Amino acid sequence: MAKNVMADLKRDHITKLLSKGMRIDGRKFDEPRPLTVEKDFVQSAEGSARVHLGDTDVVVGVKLMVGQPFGDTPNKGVLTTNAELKPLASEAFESGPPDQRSIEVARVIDRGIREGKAVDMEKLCIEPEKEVWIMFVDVHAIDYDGNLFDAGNIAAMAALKCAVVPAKRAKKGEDYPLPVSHVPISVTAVKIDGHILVDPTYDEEIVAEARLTVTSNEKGDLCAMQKGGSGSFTPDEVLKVVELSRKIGADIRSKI
Amino acid sequence: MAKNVMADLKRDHITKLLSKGMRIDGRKFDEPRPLTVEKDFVQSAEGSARVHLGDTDVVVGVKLMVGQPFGDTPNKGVLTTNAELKPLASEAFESGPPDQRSIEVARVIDRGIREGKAVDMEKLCIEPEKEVWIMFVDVHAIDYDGNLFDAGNIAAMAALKCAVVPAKRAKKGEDYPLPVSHVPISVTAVKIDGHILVDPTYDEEIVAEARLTVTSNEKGDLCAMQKGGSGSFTPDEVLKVVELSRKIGADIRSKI
Amino acid sequence: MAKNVMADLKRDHITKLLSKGMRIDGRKFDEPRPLTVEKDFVQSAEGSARVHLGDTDVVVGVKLMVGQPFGDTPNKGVLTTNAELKPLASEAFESGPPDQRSIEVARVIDRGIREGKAVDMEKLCIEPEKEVWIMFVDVHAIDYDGNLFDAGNIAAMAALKCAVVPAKRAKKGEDYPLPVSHVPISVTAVKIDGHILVDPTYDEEIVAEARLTVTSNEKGDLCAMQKGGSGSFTPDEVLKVVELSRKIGADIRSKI
Amino acid sequence: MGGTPLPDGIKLIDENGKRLDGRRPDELRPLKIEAGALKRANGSAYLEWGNNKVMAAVYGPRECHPRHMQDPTKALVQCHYNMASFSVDDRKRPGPDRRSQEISKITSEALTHVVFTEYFPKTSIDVYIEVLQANAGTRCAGLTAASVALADAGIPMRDLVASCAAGKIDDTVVLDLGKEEDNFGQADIPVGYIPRDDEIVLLQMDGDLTADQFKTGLNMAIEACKKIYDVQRDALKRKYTLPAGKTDEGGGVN
Amino acid sequence: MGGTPLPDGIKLIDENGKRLDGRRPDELRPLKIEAGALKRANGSAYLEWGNNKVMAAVYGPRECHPRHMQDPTKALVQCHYNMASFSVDDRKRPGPDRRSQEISKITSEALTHVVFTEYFPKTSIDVYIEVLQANAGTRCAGLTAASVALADAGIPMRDLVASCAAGKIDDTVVLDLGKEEDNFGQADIPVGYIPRDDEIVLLQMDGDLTADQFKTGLNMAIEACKKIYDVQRDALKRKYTLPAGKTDEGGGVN
Amino acid sequence: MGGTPLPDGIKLIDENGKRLDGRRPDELRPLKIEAGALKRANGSAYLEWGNNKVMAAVYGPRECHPRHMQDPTKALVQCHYNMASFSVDDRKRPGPDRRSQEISKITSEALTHVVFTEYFPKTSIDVYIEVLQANAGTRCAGLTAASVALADAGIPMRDLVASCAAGKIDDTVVLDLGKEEDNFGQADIPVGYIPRDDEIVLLQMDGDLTADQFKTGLNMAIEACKKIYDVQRDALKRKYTLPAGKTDEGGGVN
Repeated sequence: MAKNVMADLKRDHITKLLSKGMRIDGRKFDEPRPLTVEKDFVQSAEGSARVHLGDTDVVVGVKLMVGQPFGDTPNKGVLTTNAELKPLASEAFESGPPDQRSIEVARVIDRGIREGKAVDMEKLCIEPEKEVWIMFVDVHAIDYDGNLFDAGNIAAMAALKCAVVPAKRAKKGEDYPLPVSHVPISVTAVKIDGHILVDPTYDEEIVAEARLTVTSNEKGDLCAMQKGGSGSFTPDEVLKVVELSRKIGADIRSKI
Repeated sequence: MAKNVMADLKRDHITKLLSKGMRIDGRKFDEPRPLTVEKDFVQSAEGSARVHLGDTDVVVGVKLMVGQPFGDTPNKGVLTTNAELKPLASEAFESGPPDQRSIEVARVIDRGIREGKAVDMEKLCIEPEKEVWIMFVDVHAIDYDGNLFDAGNIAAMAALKCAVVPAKRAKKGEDYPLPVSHVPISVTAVKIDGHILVDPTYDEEIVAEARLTVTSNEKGDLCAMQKGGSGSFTPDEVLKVVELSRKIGADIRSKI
Repeated sequence: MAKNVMADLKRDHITKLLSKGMRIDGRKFDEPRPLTVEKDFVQSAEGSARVHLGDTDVVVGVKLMVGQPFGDTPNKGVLTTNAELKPLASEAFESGPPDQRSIEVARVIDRGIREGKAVDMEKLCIEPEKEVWIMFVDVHAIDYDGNLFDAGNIAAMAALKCAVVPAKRAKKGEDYPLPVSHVPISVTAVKIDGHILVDPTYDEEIVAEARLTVTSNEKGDLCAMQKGGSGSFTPDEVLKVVELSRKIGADIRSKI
Repeated sequence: MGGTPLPDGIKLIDENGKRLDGRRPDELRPLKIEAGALKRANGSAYLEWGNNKVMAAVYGPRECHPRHMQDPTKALVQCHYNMASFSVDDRKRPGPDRRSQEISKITSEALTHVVFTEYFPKTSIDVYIEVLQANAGTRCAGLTAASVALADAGIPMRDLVASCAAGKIDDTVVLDLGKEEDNFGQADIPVGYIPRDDEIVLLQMDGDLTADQFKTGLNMAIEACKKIYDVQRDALKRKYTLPAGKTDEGGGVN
Repeated sequence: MGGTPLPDGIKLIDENGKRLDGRRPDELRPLKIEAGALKRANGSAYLEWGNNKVMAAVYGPRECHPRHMQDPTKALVQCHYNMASFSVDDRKRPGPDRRSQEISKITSEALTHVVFTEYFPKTSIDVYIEVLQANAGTRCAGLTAASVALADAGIPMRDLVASCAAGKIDDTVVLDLGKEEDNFGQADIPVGYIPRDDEIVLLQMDGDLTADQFKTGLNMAIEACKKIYDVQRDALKRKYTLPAGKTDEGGGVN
Repeated sequence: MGGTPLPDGIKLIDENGKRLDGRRPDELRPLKIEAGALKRANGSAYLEWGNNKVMAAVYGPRECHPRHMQDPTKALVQCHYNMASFSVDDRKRPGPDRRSQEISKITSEALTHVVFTEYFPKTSIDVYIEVLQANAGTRCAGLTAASVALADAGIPMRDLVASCAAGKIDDTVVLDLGKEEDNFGQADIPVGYIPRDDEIVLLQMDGDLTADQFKTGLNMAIEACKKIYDVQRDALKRKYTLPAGKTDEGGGVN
């Protein structure tokens, strides 16, 4: 009950400000939070990055292991993306196996990397049908103030960009940089009381009616999209978010 | 509490009728419900059937995959039977991994197929000790009005009878019909207030003291049996159910 | 609540006796309970023993299966230790997958065997990098009156000592006795109200502040140690337990 | 998207602009819906769409378990999407995988939007979607069936949700991808839509699309949803106006 | 049944009508039962039957967890059958598998019949069966031991359940299959029986039997259950009439 | 201990008594601690120790779930130690394994000793330790960081716990094993210690040690814990005396 009262008060406060064109942290509606990217944060990973997006803090580690390809892609590496939303990072997260929320975060980040052709997966083939590199992208939330989709996507792309294929350790020749071909960037917006805001904080997320993540590449083409929340968007609002995401995505891409 | 009151009223009603020789749906004690069998219901399965036994609705799909034989049967295929009793089909079922009830249903159906030698498992050997066909029989309850044992057994046998071994897809030669040698049929009876009734509805099942499933083959020989429930049968009652099951089983066999 | 009251009364009783130099079952502080060891208790195991340590009753079975070595020890067998603390043995145990308590028991026993070099693991190599013996040590609590660490360790060592490598069954040559090189023995003490007691009963365990298990070998050298409980030991108390354990361990070793 | 290159000599759209199964780019696969297909559930719907066969069942509003998930102000709409192990070529292990959990989540959210959840505080409305035969587009098929099942259960709703995907094959934006088109195509855009209010309640996309192609695809999917909406309403009308006992054959678009 | 053909030259019944271990067709393997083998449990029994070694422990009646399983009118008898990982030749993975869950279910049902559950509403009576060494017939051994453990726990019971299997080997109906007979035999019929009331509370069958053979086997198992019942009663008498402290050697049929 | 023989030509201690990374036998690896590294947690600490990177977060005291674990007389200190999948060379499967469960247990017990749990009946104090980069000694690093995080959360404590391991390499007792020393060494003795009361709250050992070597190692670890204790206190002082907003660089021993 207490929780509901608090949420109602928060919603009132946020929507009142929004009606005056203001966000609780003073940002413009189409303004993402300050971004810092620290690459190579974890030495034990083949590639890694720690990203702060406002007060959201995420560490991504990329590991590569030798394994078998899937039957329908015998000459391609395998991508596996996992998100750990653990109670370390927020009271909102619970212990235990991945819940629907962390599965959604992982799958949206995965879809960006995969459909955005971030990595040339054919160059991760060692021997067709026999051996390929299995690439694990593990997204760990450390401190959670909303928008893990974008913080995780940015950290994943930064980690991939500095990753090295550990061929020597696996006795498969010389190490070489992970072949990153494209840098798909996701931008997430929420709808609150009819307003569209990018890069929501946690407080904005919990009062938001609906959420839309759009991932685009260097050419401004779209590679992944995900709507969430029990609210709706009009077709025009969707197109507006698409435009915002392409524009802001280009800006973020230049920073990693 | 409310549940118990309802169950008591239901029991009173059912037993009162039984004492007059009547069942709630007007059937005779030794009369199974109307049966319809729709073979090849699911194209993605190697064999399938949808069966209505009264208001009980079951879909069975048979899948065949190439795999390894068990060490003690190097020249035989492998049978795996699984039953999904999901909340789609009834308020009585719960989400989650198979509980004791669905395990019992699966194992009794499995025992009928296996001990009744329904399929010539040696003909599912590809290369002894190396490769055999793994045969999955998946029983999905769709609408549950009692007696999944028999509905599932009938649907499984119908699905096996129309199944094709997908050798071509697996690059193991030409497709051929699944070698079905025998058609073991199970018939289930319950005991309520001393009366023996075949093919119980859900209401009859929940007031029943004990349950007995007997599976017999074309020759009238017995291949599997399972007593359930916290009540008892006298030896004579057991023999009576055996006779009923052989007789009714022959009738059902002619329909699939 | 009632449980807490009982625990408090028990604690008062035990500590009052201890202040007079007495334990509830009349033992001296440094006196373990009577020990009986029945080797070869289970014929289906490659080695087995049933051990009574006072009223604590434990059965250990050792099984050996052919499997693959770990990458970093290509010419050594593999040891796996598991402890089953099931409600059969005590109201204090719960059904389900191993909890932290049973994991701790298993790992402390495992560490004694492993670090104490009880078995010459190189002699469990069949073909380097390809095939080795996987040795399973399964510790089953049957009746639990405290100190499973020591009862389990003793039963495990007794079972290992009478185990035979089933090479013939696996078609890997002739059977031979499991190569047991050392007999590491653990001795556990608890601290109650400043007193150090060895081989605690269940009642002593639940009122104890802290627990220390020390495993030593024939030479009196130490191979494993584990402190448990939310209490503390002074460095001198630790050294006292070490001495007690070496002395009592030698005595127990002579009995198995 | 599969992203696998198409086997030699096969084109997803032929010189006459026809697709592998003969459809035009903006043509739906045949769709049939039967409302009230099950006896036990409070509401249900059976749907055949192309080669998909999907059953949806609704139970509730009923007491919400576990208790700590209860919302004192409204009902919880919980969707459980499941693919039968035999619904695909390679047998699927029973139980929820990550894909089906994601679909369950977004379907729950889409349905929550149309149910008057505030009428039933503390309860759960459980929606079970069982894919018996899968042939691309099962999440849209499931959402479409679930809407009808909710209405069949008599649960007060703002409107029905209709759902359909657009996609891109051979560089062309088309409607309602079939299985080969899904495997070898370039993009997929599943949409859940409420015609009455012109609102989008489910939206995903994967593949490679220009912004213009996306706009074209979104519009194409929306137009298709309007047709699907009519099939949904027909199914409900047929159930509730047929003389009792009369067999319901299921109607649809062909 | 294993269904595996018997290795060449081996017969399960020799020309003198004797079985591999020298038994006659209707002869039981040696059986010993010790009531009250454990200190912690409210009741217990240790059983050796042929080469089977089984421990049964009873806890309760006690508060039933989880609460939603409580029955306000009676106790819940919950049996947990488990095979130790080292009880069979190939190590069994710890934890319940499908077979042990099925046996737990039918054993619970059989025991429920004899316990006056209505005396202890809302409680649970938990029965733990641990198979330490397995050699065919463990479910019958477990049910037989569990009955004694329940009585040892002082739980009011209608009667004891005795349990034994009949089977078919070399086309002959025999009693109480051993391990090789189970592997290479033709049928197995585990029976749980209450002599006083002539009632069958557990019954399974698998293999291939004519109706007549089944009848013969059922009767054979019933007659054996009567003997086992005597061993059960002896075990309980011995425990409750022995001078305190005297070792209990366990009695049986040989 | 790894127990693996050292590759030829490599010595863990050279002729000058220096270790692989140049340390003396009784020398700690560089240690830096930052108190209050996280915004969301009630208390937190980030620690770099040699090549270990560990984050600790504390939530609580808060209502204890599940309820049946509540202690009506005191708070429950529950530690959850976890290694990130990328913290080691061979990717670790996410989720708790047996090793991390054991570490969680003994860390919980060590921390329980210093927290005034009786001040917060029925509550839970949850301690999350996340190892982001592992390089031997992570349980000591985790316990050391967790103590600071508890203090940062303002939870009343008897004292801080400092933790460090001694070990044996090349037959010599040394302090604070590095990764190669851990892999190829002879023994490891992790110790958790409270300087003010001269109390040991965590102690494990594995390998091969004479009683004298153990005594030497224990003393060495205790002396090191006293230095670590100073680093812990410095980290807390720095946090609580720095002007608000000033960046905290983390201090330590080098």
